[in-house]
Amino acid sequence: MVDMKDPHIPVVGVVTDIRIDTPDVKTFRVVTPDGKKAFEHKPGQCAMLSIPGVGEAMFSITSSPTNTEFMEFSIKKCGCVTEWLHSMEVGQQITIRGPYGNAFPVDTAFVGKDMLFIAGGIGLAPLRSVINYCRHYRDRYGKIDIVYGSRSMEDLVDYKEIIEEWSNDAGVNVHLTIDREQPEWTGHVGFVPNYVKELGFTTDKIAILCGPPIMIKFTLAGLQEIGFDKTQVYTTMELRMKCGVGKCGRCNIGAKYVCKDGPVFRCDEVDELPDEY
Amino acid sequence: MQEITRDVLVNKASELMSAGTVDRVLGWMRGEFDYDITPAVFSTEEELKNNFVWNDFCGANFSKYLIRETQKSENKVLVFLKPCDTYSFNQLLTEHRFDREKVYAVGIPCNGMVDMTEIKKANEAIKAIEESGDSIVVKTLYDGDVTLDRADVLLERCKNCKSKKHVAYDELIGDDGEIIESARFDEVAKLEKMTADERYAFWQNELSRCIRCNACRDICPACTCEKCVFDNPNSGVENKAPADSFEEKMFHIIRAFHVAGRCTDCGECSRVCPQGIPLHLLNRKFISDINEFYGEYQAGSEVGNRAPIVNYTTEDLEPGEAVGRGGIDA
Amino acid sequence: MRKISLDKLDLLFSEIAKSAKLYLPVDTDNGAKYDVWEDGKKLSDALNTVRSAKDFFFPQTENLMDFKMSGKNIEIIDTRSECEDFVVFGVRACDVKSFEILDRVFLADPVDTFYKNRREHGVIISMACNKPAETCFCKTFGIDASEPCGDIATWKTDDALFLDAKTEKGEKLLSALEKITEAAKDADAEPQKALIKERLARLPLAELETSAFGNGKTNELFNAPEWKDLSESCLGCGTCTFVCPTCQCYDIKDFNTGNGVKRFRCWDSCMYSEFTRMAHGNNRLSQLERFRQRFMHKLVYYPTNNDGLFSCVGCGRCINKCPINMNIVKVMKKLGGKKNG
Amino acid sequence: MQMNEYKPLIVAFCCNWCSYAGADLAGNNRLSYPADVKIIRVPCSCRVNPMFILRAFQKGADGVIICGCHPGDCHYTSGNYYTRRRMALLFSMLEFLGIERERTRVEWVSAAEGAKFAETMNDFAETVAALGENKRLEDLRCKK
Repeated sequence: MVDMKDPHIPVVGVVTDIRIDTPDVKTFRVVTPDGKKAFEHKPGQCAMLSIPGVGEAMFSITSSPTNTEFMEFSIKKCGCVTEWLHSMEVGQQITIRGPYGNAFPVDTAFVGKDMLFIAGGIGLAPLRSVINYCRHYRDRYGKIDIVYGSRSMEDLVDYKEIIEEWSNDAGVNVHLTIDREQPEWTGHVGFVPNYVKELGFTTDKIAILCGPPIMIKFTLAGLQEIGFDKTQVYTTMELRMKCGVGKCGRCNIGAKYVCKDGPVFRCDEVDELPDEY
Repeated sequence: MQEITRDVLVNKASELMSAGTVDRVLGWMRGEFDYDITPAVFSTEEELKNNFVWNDFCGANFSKYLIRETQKSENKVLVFLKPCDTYSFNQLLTEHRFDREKVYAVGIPCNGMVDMTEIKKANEAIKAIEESGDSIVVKTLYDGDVTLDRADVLLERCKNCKSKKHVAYDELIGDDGEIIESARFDEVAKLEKMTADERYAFWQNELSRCIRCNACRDICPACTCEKCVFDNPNSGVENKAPADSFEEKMFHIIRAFHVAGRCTDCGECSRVCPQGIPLHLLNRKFISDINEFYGEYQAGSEVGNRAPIVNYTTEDLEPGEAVGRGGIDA
Repeated sequence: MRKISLDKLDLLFSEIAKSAKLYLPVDTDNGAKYDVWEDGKKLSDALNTVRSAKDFFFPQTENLMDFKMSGKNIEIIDTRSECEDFVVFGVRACDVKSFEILDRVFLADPVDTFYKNRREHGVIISMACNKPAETCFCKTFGIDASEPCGDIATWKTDDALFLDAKTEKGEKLLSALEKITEAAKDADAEPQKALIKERLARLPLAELETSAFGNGKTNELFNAPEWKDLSESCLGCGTCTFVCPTCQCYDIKDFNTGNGVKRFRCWDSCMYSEFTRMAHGNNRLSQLERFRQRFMHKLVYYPTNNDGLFSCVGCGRCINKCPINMNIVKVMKKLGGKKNG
Repeated sequence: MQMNEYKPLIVAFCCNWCSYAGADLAGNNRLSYPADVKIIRVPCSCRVNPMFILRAFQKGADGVIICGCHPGDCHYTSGNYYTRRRMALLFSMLEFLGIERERTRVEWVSAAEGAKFAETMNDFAETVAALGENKRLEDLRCKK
């Protein structure tokens, strides 16, 4: 029995790079002590990071599975674990276990489709792995549109990557927006749900939503207004997860366990769940 | 039988409800059996008529429910208070925990409540329980009827009842009683006379059963913090389970300390403990120490009293003098 | 089937205890509890133990692993060790059923090795309930207290104990006991079974039934107005969850000992206000939501995910222990439509 | 004290305005007291929550002493009076639970009483040493 691997026991990870994205978001690069990726994952899956003595917390893996060298996590400072993570230096060891949850159906339902990614704030983190996966296998998917908004310019996560890489890809359109005017900002100003409606997308796309609940609510309504069906819209709820292995009894919405049946849900599936999110 | 029957209380409640004095009633609701009575809010006379009970198992102290209940509406709520409940009622008022104007308190006399755990210790599979004078007749499913002396199966707090006198009410049903010179500190004194080793062994045995269900805290009318230190993940002591025997002790010492001077000795903590730990002894130790060190004090006897632990005199005894007193082994 | 006369129970226990640690219910001042058998310990006559038998496989706290930290480095120390064999005697039918319910959680992929370790090393000797109590409603969940499962089932009559092996593990143990037990015919235990069956049928809660609950009833029951009244007086303590043989929610916490970190698991309760508190907020803010979660989990969510199996075994502990006497029976009666009314 | 002798770990909560300065004075005057006395500075003796004391025992302390201003001399007028009541009740409770009463103490030490500070610590350390290791309020997980 004791030679079996237990899902609660993590492995050691080393933080090899820390990038400051915004005033409260940092992106951490993690590998095992011998320099490898800790485990393979699929786009949309999560991993449990922990600092012994502080606690464990679940994070979306922001790097794409196609990255064979390391994993990345974009983490916003909002609790004890994240606070600790933000205070660490390169070379610090942490523990990591996973991957947890289902993934976006990038190899099935999404194939051959035009993709519309809509994110707000730190909500870009779970989508980044999908976006980069789609960019890696560019020929499998149609046009890619990315609508991304944040409070201010400084709060746009992965701004450098968006401008330098995503915007330059053929067939990838990036639409950025910030909530309030800023002197040095020349792009769009306004909230994401309105911007999506203004942009007026064709309805033959798959839409993937991630952001604050209020943004999701209004964007979903907006998408439906312009003709999207709920079966075309996906979202992720990894915020609710705790143990990751479907046992601790916290993350369920009705009979669905977010850590096993989710975190990725199609919006029509969400409708069938009781109103508890 | 209780002097006051259920019907008297139901009629009183219906009367106050139809007169518009109150629009709901905090009372005891009938359960599946004779003894599993739940505190409930009754808002119609119909509900009262069907489900209200008043019998030997109405131990629940409603004072704490008033905090939540008075926040729900601008209208008055009727609450039935047994004498011991009125002390908690006053203590909560002293601490400004609810609005007195939103409560209509009816004092009811009490002959002591029966401890179901005590009955079940010797009798399992109980069909019905009937009161007959000073006796309780337990009708069992397989072993016939068993007659018990009512005085033997009272809740501990009722065996050592400290007061039959109501210290707060808007209206009183029946006659008021007197404050009783009870033997409630005898058990504390007995423990004090033991050697330190014996006391340690006693508490080690009792507290080791704790499962940290928090029932003692959650039922306690003195534990009304919006957020308890033991629930706060940032407190460093948010221990959900007794992972070590130290944590059981810490929880119970700190809990008793936090209510010291405010505990009215209502005994609810011991009544609800699923593991039968005599938690009231910890509270009574503090009460008896306070009485001895700083003068007689009964929390809740009057609204507005200043609790001894938030008070001082320049002549107080030194902590070094506090130990080893009154029969404690020297 | 084997049998042994009651006056030789001590012999039976000492024989079992030769090969494995033996636990059995013994009486204490505060009701029956499982204890290690040693010479002189008497089997309790109580219907059931105050705490459930789940502790044997899912203890209230257990250490999962240790960490040693030095500078920026972390060492993970796997503290697991192979569990010693043990035997639990006198487990009632309801508690035996609870193991099946826990199995489906802990042994589901990914397997919880801490649980599995103990589960594999434990032998369960069940015992039929001669005197089921008024708070028993195991029948509601398809459990027959006259035919308990487990590795070995036993029946106690006025003068003898009948033993019947139900699994391979049980057969192995029972055959090791052959020299102190005598052969018996299945029919010999029949009168006792019949007596129990007849008693079970006459229990006050015998008619309680589950048709209003189970797979697919989520949306129907979730917004039922009855939850408000039912949860009104709930204190939000964890008594019901901790005495419940099937409640298995847990928390994982770290404890800094000053010379390392211990990561341990402990029982948690969905009734606690902080239960679902995460960095982003709390999913279930009101006691109504938390109360509903507990009963919906037992009566709807669990069966939905587990082929209709309910995660209540009708042991009645919550009826006995709830500080305010609210319990699953009252919930079922209130929500269960006319049939249970 | 001999080298191989058991040395108790003492936690001393010292008021910033008096005993902490008293400890300083003891140091300046080269008065010796056991090195195993760990001083924790608090703004006032009444800052010491009963939980602090229990947690000190949990993490391995064998004795806990609280030092504050003499009654009447509190920097905040009345803090030490509250300390006096709280600790009287707490110590009595610890004794009630069978925990050796000599393991806890309150002393009033002013900023000028460097000698008293050293003396108090020596005496307390000796008393605790005589009791031996703290077993009754220990947390087994914190033992090496």
